[in-house]
Amino acid sequence: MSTVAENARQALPVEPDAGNRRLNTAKAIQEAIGSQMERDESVFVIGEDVGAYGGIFSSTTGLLERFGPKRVLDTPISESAFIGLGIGAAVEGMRPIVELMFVDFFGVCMDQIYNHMAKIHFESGGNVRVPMVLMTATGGGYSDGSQHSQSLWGTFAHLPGMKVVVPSNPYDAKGLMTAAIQSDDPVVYMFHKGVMGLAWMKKNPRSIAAVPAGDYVVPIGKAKVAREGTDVSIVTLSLSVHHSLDVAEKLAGEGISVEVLDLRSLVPLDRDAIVATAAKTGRVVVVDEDYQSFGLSGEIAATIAEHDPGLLKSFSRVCVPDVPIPYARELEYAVLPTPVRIEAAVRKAVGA
Amino acid sequence: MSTVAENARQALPVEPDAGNRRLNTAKAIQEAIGSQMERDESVFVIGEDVGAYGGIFSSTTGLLERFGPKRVLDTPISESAFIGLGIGAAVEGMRPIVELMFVDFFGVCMDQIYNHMAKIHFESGGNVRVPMVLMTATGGGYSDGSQHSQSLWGTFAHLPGMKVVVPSNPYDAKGLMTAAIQSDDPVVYMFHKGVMGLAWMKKNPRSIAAVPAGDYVVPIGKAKVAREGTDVSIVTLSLSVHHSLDVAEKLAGEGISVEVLDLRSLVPLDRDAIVATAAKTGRVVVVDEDYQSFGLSGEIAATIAEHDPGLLKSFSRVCVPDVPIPYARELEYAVLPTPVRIEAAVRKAVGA
Amino acid sequence: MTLGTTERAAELNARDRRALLRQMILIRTFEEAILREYHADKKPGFDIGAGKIPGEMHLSAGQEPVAAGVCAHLGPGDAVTATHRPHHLAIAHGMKLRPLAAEIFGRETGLGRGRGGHMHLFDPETHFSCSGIIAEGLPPALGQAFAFRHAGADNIAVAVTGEGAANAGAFHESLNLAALWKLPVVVVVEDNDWGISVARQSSTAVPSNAVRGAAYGIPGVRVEGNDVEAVHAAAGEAVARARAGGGPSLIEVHTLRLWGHFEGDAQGYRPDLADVPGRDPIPVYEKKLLAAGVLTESDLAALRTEASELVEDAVAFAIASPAPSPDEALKYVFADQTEGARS
Amino acid sequence: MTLGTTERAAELNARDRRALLRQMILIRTFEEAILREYHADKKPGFDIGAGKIPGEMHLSAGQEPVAAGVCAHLGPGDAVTATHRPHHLAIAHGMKLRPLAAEIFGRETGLGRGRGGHMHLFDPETHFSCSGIIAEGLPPALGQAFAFRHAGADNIAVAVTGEGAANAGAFHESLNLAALWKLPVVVVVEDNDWGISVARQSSTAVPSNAVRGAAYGIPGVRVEGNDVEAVHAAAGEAVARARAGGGPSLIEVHTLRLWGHFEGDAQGYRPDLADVPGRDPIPVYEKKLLAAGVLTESDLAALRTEASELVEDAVAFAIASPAPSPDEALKYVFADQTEGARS
Ligand SMILES: Cc1ncc(C[n+]2csc(CCOP(=O)(O)OP(=O)(O)O)c2C)c(N)n1
Ligand SMILES: Cc1ncc(C[n+]2csc(CCOP(=O)(O)OP(=O)(O)O)c2C)c(N)n1
Ligand SMILES: [Mg+2]
Ligand SMILES: [Mg+2]
Repeated sequence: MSTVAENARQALPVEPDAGNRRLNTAKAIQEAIGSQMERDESVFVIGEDVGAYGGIFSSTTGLLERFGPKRVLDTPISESAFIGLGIGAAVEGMRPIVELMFVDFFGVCMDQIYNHMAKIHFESGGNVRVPMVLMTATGGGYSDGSQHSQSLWGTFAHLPGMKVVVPSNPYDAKGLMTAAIQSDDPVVYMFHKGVMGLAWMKKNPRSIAAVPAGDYVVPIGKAKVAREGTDVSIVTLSLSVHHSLDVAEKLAGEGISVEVLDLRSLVPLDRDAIVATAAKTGRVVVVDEDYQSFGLSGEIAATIAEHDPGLLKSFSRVCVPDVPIPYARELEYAVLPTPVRIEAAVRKAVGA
Repeated sequence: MSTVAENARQALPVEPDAGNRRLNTAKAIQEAIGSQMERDESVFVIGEDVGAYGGIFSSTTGLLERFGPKRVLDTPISESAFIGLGIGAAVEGMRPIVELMFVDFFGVCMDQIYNHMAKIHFESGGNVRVPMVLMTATGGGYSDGSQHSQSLWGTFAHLPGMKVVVPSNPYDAKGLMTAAIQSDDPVVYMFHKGVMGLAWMKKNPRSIAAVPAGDYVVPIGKAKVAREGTDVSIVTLSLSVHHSLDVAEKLAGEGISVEVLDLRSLVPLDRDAIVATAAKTGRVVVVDEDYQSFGLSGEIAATIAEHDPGLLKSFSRVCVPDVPIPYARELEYAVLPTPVRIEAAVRKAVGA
Repeated sequence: MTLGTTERAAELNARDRRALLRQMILIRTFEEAILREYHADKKPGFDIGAGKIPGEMHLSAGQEPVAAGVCAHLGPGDAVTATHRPHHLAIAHGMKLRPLAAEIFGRETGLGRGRGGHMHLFDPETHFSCSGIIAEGLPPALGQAFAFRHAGADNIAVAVTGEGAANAGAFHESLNLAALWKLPVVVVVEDNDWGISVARQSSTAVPSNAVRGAAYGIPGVRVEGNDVEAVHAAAGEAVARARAGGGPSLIEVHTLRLWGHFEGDAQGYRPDLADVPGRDPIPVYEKKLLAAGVLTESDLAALRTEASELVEDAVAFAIASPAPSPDEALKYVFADQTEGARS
Repeated sequence: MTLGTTERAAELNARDRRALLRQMILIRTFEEAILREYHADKKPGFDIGAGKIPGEMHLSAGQEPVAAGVCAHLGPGDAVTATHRPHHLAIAHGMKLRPLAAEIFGRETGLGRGRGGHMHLFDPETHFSCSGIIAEGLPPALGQAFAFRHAGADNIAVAVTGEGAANAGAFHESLNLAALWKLPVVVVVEDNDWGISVARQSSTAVPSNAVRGAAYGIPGVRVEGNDVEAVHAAAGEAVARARAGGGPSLIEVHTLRLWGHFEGDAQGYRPDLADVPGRDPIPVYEKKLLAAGVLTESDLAALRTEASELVEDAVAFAIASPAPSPDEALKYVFADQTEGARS
């Protein structure tokens, strides 16, 4: 059952030209939220340190000043209570944006997320909608240890009823946040700390980029070919997109043509785009900062195998090898999907 | 990196002949726990209704009477607190068996499970062990609705640091429970309600079967070929093993030879066995009562593709199609991996 | 059902008292009908998944005083959030019996088109919801209250939970947040002495959850005796306080689980089993109103007949309704009807 | 460190008081050294992941009175569980400074061979542990207490957490279960007025967590003034009660976060910032002991010198220690060394 036809039925929103104005991802997110809060009185923001602090990773900077303490509220450290509060408000027609400070904390509040936020629409036979955004920070690379460095998008994507989006750059971050707020479904919005462009964290050069000033939507469920190539496909998302682009750039000099697919959404997953790139190159490397087994990387393999098990000449994975994220830098960078590991996998895939 | 060599290093425990004594799975579990409690004073059991009630699904029947209220304790409905209590006791050298009544409740206590139980050994650089068993009921098929019918083993298997076992029959249930209690690692022990052989629930005929009276271990991490075949492989686990065997039996009459692989453990996953059956038949149908995407079924595909992307002529999945488990029987049985769906998938795989 | 302006038990007039009894009788009649239908086709040898009504069934017989006494103060604009044991509250809050029954029977005409079932009743008309996960219904109730206040309405949210649930983390988090933000919420704990087989004293370190109000700086009261009028009085104060912007309250009612935890529960663990029928609150209240001259025997008969007609109509409606179509099993995952992660 | 038999502040003798001060100075000296090393190579432009000590760094300066006052009653057979801000408690509980420092520096000689880091310190010798997840350190502490009692020992478990954490579900569940099972546990809440940028009054519906003891039928006290001797007195009673089988207690100490929530926190949200240095508890206690004649200036200098030597030895040890080998990144997932799910 292809989604192409399905999606063709809806007119896809047009993504505007980016223009010249440059923002980091954090500002792009703030801008999307701010603009939607101006348009729609029912949008509000809650979470730990989202007010005066502006979000530990600056996702909400300036919103308290603009919209006041009735619409931007710091919460106690009570994730079940305040995520649930978001759910109840959404049920009554509001559009909450709730920040879970680190995705690693999902374990204290997952019941609200997966058994309530994600299921009420279904359980009610479609009579009750839960239009909310659960925004959360992911990823490692700065020695924050095993409880503050995880990606975990595979965990959310496995459980039905919530959309899951994972932007890699400022442009998509704004457009996906706008789409998430306007969606009538619960959307889990996962930003990697390393793509936010924070002053106090090593950033990739593309964490500051051109972003249109006006409102626009990046459609949920659409991947994007971040770089065209013909020899091998890297299927990836989030910060790993940039490592992959860097590797592609480097290998282009050696005549290895690497296609990079930025998934952007996990749910819905753009299976057509995955199959298309696999069909094009026949060699797939999945690069994923989440744990390797029982997650995204496997789903890519299954998607291709279901479509046509003869499509692939090579399949490999560069993920976190089923180990908690270690603290020591030497160990952490041994398990993260670094450019070094990605390059090695790509070379192996093309037999170079 | 093959595990065959790895495992060959350890002498594998010998699984004894089953003999003639017949037990249902629930009794097999009780027997394993009781026997280990007799051998080892540090083993104790806690959870909701594990005492006088004997476990909602009879996993602990009779233990309170045998071992008294100091070793078999009913808990308040405070899963984080009592699972954490198990962790702390394990850290101090005890061997707790903690029951989470339904796996569906993981959302209220997952932090203890995945950020503590599963990570302390690693975070401590191997200095602290957490030898505990987290036992929980899974699965649907009796209209218990979206919050009491899930399988969710993919969720646990995705997160590193805990072993995950999923027995399908009384013999394995006893041997895996014994192995789990004796393991120095945390083991999540997931029994499907439908394999327990409960008087008040429709049971599959193999939920009562021969079980040796003495202690024995079924090794964690070893799959089992439940039925040999040559045309197509069903890779499956838990209750679905029985549906698959039934389908295999039926199709054998038509000359379709179906191999059924019972995974028994998800972590560690017996990748050699998966590759072996895929290599043998070239046609794989994964049957999994967990949600389809981003879980076990994908991991099977990736395992095979990594090994040799040319191995397969066909790959398909019979899982819960990313929808909350519906209440109404007509709907629930439309999304469960029923024999009807399995048979259709197998026929399609062999082009029959 | 909204009673008159009287808030205190002492002032309840005859009409109000009859309304309370009527509500309790309606609930009991409903639960008895579900009991009958549930067991009707599960014989011989109880099979939980078999029959017209499959699955776990948690009935509320004995706990009618809570539902009747609390919901008497509410209108359909107020929210009620219940648990795995929700029927009494759904009915008392005014949910239509037909879609309620149809959902319990898993029919397409049910509140959730048969997707939810008896632990997952969502009624936008009465802002009713419930959850099968212990204490996890409370947090969403806070959000409903938040939305009501945001809209400038004086509606409130009532969250009901068992005494077992009062030891779950979400209970604590919700009470603290409700108190901190002074949300218009009333939390009602139904203490029926048991959480499945675990007696209250084996789950709860204190004899009364009322004392837990102090942990949040909010009023906490315990109503003894499973007395609908006492519940009504306590709830009246709490509801009025919440509506007036005075913030949340905690009410614990000592009530009674007249039947098993779920159907099929033989209750072997329950030492008080022999006494239980004698503590049924409905005959007690009937006698009281008869004695007080508020009600005649024929009034009572009329109430029963009316309840029976309403309930049997709903059950017949449910039974006559179509089952959901398996072809639509993947519908309603998302509002925009994309089909789950597979799309 | 175990003081003599005196339990009450009034009875603290000179030696005990000097020991308390010594402990506080040792902790502060350690935190200052980590502060120095942490920032040493993160310039120009603070980069959290750079330098010899990368990652988040939560230092405990200002909270020494809690650690010193509580741990004075404990021996190495007792368990202490701390949070993301654990150094003061680790040191006061007697953890060796070298493996502690080495873990903070992420070295192979660290407590966790560099796998854990500063929020994940596990020391079997002193039964010390911590967790970076708010309030989730409490439940395992209950299990340690359970195991001690099972073994017939009179050891206890002390679980320490912030005032922000007292609003998390695990706090409530743990206190109820500890009280219900009368576990030998002391729960200590460090109220430093802030949970990151959120002031206590914006997180907690009551001014004192001491009142929350009543919700579990256990004693609850609040110690004001960040006074080590008052902490010592309150902890003495609670520890003695736990050891004697009297069950858990709750102690809240009003303490001080002298520095930012983590290093790099500019604390723009903090109105009391100017006052903070003046509230440092260590000079206050030094002056008190000097004035009381318990200590001379030269004793004080000696304490500082000794602390400095111990700390610099540990830091030098850490810096000289090897980093873990990337080849061993997959080790220690499982006790039997199978390599994760991939094996
Ligand atoms: C988080 C969670 N844990 C356990 C259960 C299983 N369970 C269902 S009802 C119940 C007992 C509830 O007791 P109580 O809150 O007193 O409500 P009652 O059934 O007495 O109305 C339990 C343990 C659950 N549904 N959710
Ligand atoms: C469950 C969870 N939620 C949020 C956080 C992020 N976080 C880390 S420290 C902190 C504030 C803690 O405040 P408090 O308990 O008062 O301790 P303090 O930092 O003041 O010592 C927060 C919100 C976390 N680690 N875990
Ligand atoms: Mg109860
Ligand atoms: Mg604090």
